[in-house]
Amino acid sequence: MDQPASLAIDCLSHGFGTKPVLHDVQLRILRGQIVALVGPSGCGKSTLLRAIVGTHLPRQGTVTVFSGNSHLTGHVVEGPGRDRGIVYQHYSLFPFLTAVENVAFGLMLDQTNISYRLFKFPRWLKRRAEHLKQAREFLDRVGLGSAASLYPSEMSGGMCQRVAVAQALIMKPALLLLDEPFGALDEAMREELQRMLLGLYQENLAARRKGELEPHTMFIVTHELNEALYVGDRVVGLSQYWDWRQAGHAQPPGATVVYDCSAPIFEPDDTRDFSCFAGQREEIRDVVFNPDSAYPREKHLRYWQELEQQREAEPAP
Amino acid sequence: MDQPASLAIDCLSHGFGTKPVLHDVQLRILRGQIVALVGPSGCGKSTLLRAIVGTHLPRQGTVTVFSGNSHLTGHVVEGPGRDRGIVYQHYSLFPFLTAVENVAFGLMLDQTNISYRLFKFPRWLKRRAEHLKQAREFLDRVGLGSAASLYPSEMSGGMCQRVAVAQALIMKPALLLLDEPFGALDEAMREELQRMLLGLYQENLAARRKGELEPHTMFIVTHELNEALYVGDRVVGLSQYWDWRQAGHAQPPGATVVYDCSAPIFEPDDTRDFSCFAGQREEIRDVVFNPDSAYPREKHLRYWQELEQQREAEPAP
Amino acid sequence: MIGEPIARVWHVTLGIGAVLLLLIAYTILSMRQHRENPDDKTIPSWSQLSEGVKKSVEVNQRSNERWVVADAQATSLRLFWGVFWGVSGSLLIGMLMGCFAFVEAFLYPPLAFLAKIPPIALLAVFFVLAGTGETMYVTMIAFGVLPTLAQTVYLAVKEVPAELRYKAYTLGASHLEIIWNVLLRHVLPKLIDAIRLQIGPAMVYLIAAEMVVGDVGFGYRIRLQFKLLNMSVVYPYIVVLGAFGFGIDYALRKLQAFVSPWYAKGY
Amino acid sequence: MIGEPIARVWHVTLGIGAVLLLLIAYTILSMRQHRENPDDKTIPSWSQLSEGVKKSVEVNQRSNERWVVADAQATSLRLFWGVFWGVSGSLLIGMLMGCFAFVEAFLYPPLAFLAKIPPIALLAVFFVLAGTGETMYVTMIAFGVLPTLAQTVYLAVKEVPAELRYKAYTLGASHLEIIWNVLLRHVLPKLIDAIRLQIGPAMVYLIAAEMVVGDVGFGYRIRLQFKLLNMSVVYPYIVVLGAFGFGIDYALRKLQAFVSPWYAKGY
Amino acid sequence: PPVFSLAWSEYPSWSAFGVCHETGLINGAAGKLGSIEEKWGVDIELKEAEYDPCIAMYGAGQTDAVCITNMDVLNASLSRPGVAILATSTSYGADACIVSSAIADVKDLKGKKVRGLALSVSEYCFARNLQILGEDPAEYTFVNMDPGAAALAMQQKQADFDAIVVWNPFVLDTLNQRKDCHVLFDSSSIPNEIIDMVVMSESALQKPKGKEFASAVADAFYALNKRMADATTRDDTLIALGEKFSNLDLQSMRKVVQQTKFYATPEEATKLFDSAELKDTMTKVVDFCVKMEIVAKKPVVAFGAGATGNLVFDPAYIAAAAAKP
Ligand SMILES: Nc1ncnc2c1ncn2[C@@H]1O[C@H](COP(=O)(O)OP(=O)(O)OP(=O)(O)O)[C@@H](O)[C@H]1O
Ligand SMILES: Nc1ncnc2c1ncn2[C@@H]1O[C@H](COP(=O)(O)OP(=O)(O)OP(=O)(O)O)[C@@H](O)[C@H]1O
Ligand SMILES: [Mg+2]
Ligand SMILES: [Mg+2]
Repeated sequence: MDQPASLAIDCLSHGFGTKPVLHDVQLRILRGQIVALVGPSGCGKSTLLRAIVGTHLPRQGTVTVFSGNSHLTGHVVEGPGRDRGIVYQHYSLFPFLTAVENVAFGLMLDQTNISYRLFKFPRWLKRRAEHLKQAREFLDRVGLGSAASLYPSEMSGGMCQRVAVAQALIMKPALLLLDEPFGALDEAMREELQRMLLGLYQENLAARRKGELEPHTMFIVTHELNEALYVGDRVVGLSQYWDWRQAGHAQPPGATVVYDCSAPIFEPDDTRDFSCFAGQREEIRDVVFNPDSAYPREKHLRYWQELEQQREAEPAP
Repeated sequence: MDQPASLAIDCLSHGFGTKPVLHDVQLRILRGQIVALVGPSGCGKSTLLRAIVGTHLPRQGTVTVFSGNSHLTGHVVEGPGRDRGIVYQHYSLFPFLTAVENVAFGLMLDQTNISYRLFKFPRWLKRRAEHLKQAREFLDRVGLGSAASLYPSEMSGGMCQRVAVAQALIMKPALLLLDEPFGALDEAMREELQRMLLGLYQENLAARRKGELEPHTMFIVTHELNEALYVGDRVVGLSQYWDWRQAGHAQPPGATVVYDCSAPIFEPDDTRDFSCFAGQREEIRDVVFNPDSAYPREKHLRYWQELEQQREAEPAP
Repeated sequence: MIGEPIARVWHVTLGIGAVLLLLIAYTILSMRQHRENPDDKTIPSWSQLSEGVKKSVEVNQRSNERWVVADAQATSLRLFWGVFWGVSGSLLIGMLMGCFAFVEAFLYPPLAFLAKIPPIALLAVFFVLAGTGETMYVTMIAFGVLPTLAQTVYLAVKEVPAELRYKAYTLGASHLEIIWNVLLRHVLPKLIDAIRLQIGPAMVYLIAAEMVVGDVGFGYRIRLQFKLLNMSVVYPYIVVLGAFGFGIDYALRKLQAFVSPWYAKGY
Repeated sequence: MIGEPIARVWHVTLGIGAVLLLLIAYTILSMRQHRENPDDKTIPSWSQLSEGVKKSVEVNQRSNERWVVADAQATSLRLFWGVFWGVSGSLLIGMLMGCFAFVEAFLYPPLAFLAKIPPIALLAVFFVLAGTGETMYVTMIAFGVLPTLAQTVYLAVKEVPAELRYKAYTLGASHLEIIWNVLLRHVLPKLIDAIRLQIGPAMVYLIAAEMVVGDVGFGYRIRLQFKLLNMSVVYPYIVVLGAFGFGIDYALRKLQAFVSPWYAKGY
Repeated sequence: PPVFSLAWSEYPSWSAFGVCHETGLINGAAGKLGSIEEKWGVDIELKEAEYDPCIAMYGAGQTDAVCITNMDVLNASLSRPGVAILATSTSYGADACIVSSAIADVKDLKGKKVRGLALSVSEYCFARNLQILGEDPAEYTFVNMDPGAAALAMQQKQADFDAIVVWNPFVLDTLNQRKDCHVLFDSSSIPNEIIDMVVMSESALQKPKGKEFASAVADAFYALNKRMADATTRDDTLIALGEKFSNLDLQSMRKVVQQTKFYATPEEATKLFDSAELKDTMTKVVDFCVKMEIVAKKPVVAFGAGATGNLVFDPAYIAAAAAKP
């Protein structure tokens, strides 16, 4: 079974002023993957994500998103749009809406417009009730059924982030982007939310087994290696530390993808034993985070070979 | 060598409204110790600390602090005072003073008064220069010599906390209290500050070897067990979960000390291998944090016995 | 220790005590003044004051109205419409400025300058340019409160984190929905806060205008009675004005809690 | 997309454009008015305006003064002393209220009420109580700005985290040092912010009072020239007033940056 | 019917229009008619304001007619030529210089501040009286202050307050409150020089029904004067006049009306308009205004029907009112 692509980033470069930030980034994400993006602080992870959301368009190169359900069609990103969901670290919710209203907000914006809501008020009310019901189901899925009528200011940071995930999930985006979504939370809360994401990945696997399209594709920026390896099924490393002199640049040209490998897959109830990926962690530290690392940038991009090997190993269905 | 006491808490009880929080807390801290206080969230750790600082006086019982340098004399706490330093989690610095001014602030308040500063201005200027010099030395000790002229809003949370520690240390308090001092910081920053505290403990050991009075006595509230065991040479557990029915109470009487044991001692450069205290961690989890735990409260107070044994094992100097 | 709280009962007692003390001080002042000059009207005695109050609330034979009722009606209507148009205008302008950088660049300099001119000095301009009918009061209040309110709205829009706008776009919002469903919701409570602060100035313009033109309204009555040195009417009117301000403030706070419950919860 | 920024050069161009547009609109308005009535003085032509400006800045033969200089001097002195005493008083009262709960309980109710009365209505009371000399201006401004400023100081003191007070005590501070070295330092920049906001109202009281009892000062001149319908003097005076307000605001911002550099750094 | 507006401020002979409204002779609201309005087929809109804004309103064209003195109208008439359609009263003691007991003679005023509204009839009255007494006004200091505030300050015996020039009711009020004060001189020495009148703009007069409006105003004024002459309504009308004007009792109001001498009949007013004395007065007033820089240039004052100028005294409308009972 060939997984269709969900995102394609081609030759993307970006910078602020005269300072280059991203250099010739190439990345392809397949439907159903949970890709974790790691990199040194300030290397441009958020910038890359913003380019995908479409709020800060790249200087060069394109971002193509493939959406639609049965036949995925691609379109080049030119601004933020309905097909990509985003969960930020802060500002995760609209402060003037309760939890359930926050989750239902997207349904409202997407399915109705202002004139409908104003001039077909009775019909809108009915529709609204459906939306809220659906939103409540999603809240239940992230374990917040009882907090439906709380405002963001009345919830803890962890609750807010969970609501934000529900808010994004309900829209069934072709691609869900998360920018350090759990960065501001404490350890226990992080663990819980990480397990939640693993649960979504299990839904993907279940769908794949049934031969359906996977419902969730995610791209997660994180600065915690453990989190990346635990949650992601693939880890991508973005770094400004690579052998750019070799590549013919006189000045550092900016960060690019220097690491791309699959990561171990956990189930939500597995014990969180991080020792199993100690080796990979050290490798990433060395390749991505070490300022003195000077590997050619292709050297650790092993993901597609790994995928080949894995497919060969798997028996045909 | 008999260590003199630095703090004695006797039969201390406290509550808010009709809700009891602390019940009959007994605790004695010796000069030169770094005692970590752990306990479930909301059990009253901060309340206990406030009682020691003197900002929230207990309903019953007394807090006695022993200060002075060669002959320690005790006095009952009736309000915040010069002999106890405090480092809070937030609000750690005076926002209107630069780092070095923050550190020198205590010297100014303690050694001079307003009329001196106003009416003996030239003399005060000289004195001020000395203070700032001393403060700069302390900033160097916490590794912030280069940040001396930054305002708190210009520093990261970790830098602020380090300045706050310097600000407290410069006063050479008989007892330094820290209320979740690193709670808001990220992992790397935490580690660094923990190592800094271990460095202070080494100063204590050096002083003891020379037969001098130990310069630093600390009482650290934390909610991280690893931190408590790593930084503290003794761990005290405060908990509302204990066998109070056995003790004749009809209602839960509040939290009390249910755990008191020594902890392994690390040097700043030791590798942070937490596996060595996995057993103790599990024990604390069970005794202090488990809502169903119903041990008599004396059961896990082993510190004084341990101290005895240790002394017996040690050869007389 | 500094900052130590005291019991609630003390709070109430001392508050009442303060008011009582003020009243007693006034009484003494008035008595002293009357000992010097029994006909004094500048610091009226309590009996004079009650005369004044009676005069204000009883039906006046000549005009067949209760002064205070007629004045309150006229003043509050003027205030309402003035503030209404001022708020509408500032909402429009502030929103446009917050949303579109070129409108901002265009309107900010004149607004900033206008906001700095003491409106009382503009009275003259308004007489000359806007006539002296009811529309003058309304225009004056509207123009008086507009610069500050528009700036508030504009800043409030600017304060909305860009991330929230972006997110709304990813949820399928149109430009208009961003304005209506995101920005406006954000701005509303702050606008109400700003209106609360602007009620004071609005009253000042209105009272000042009523003092020089007009034949009904709080300002008119205070000016007239002051000219007649009937301080026994002026003082009660001032108290009524204070209560009026309090009432509006209270109503606006309630309104805010109603339209933006999230705001009160310490966002 | 909503909220998209534009280039700096556009900002400047549009800002200048707005001012130019205003001037052009004025010119057209004035020309139309003068076509109807060549002697019109309500919307003076540019030549009339320059006449007016000349009149204001040249030495006046009758009084042997330059109007605008004499007026600016008088008004700014009155403003300065009024604000000075108002600030001093409010600092004292606000500090006491913030530090001592019983003072707070005692003074809060009267202050809250006073803050709600449109000060212009109190003009009458001030004439009666403070006479009509220079002291009246000062008292009026001082009392006018006091309630709001005192409330600001009080709230600013309350906002200081208790932890900082506690910590200062553990560092050996006396009660007085807490007030002087901790609370005051905290309050200062907020007080300056509040003063910036109160300059407007203070100007309003002052101008209003000068209109009634002054024989020099901006308010006096504007009223007199308004009565003579010399709008060619009134308009330039209003622009000067705006510039005056701007200048004071700018000076206060500089002062704030100087005495509380930490505040500007985004505390 | 077409609407014409008349701006008035509280003053005995001008409050007459307010009383006309109260008694139903005219209805001051636009769109409503009183009996006199119906008679002339015009709609009179009354605009009440302080005196200063009345002047400005007229000068800015915000009102068609205004109650104003012969002195204050000069400046406004430069930009808006007007016709004096009605003389209502003259100050005959209503403007007075009140001094404390420290001052016995005019010469004592030298070096002291005399307070009153600058560039107004108060200052005119002051200067004219000094002239009559053979003094040079340049040697005296006249300081601006609102007459209400000045009277109040005087009554409170504020320091450095020895002399004020104010008009009624402040004159009577101050004298009532401070028995130790006395009048040094007043406007009775210059009768028919300070004239309270109604001026209508030239352009408004040319509008359809403009002349009827002018006549209606005069008619209403005389109708009210009849009520004052009638013994049965006299006191009530006086009280009504005083209502807004002052707190003075009936007795004092009688005195006020005496000091503010009404031109109660058309004959009296016509006589004034036709007199040579008026021309002389206006020359004095214009000269005063020029000297005080109240006017930028000399306004042309003309007399009689059909004359042209910045200010025309035209008795035609008084006559028209008298002719149509
Ligand atoms: N608006 C901006 N203007 C100028 N430079 C910027 C801007 N935003 C980001 N940068 C710079 O671009 C680089 C990449 O920033 P970015 O936020 O993408 O890094 P990051 O990898 O997300 O870092 P972090 O892990 O700290 O979030 C940084 O060096 C930053 O200083
Ligand atoms: N000012 C107060 N008024 C009423 N109850 C309070 C007050 N302060 C604390 N409490 C209650 O007292 C109990 C103990 O609070 P305390 O802050 O000491 O707990 P803690 O152990 O420090 O918790 P945490 O780990 O969350 O900081 C809690 O149940 C809290 O709800
Ligand atoms: Mg980032
Ligand atoms: Mg705590």
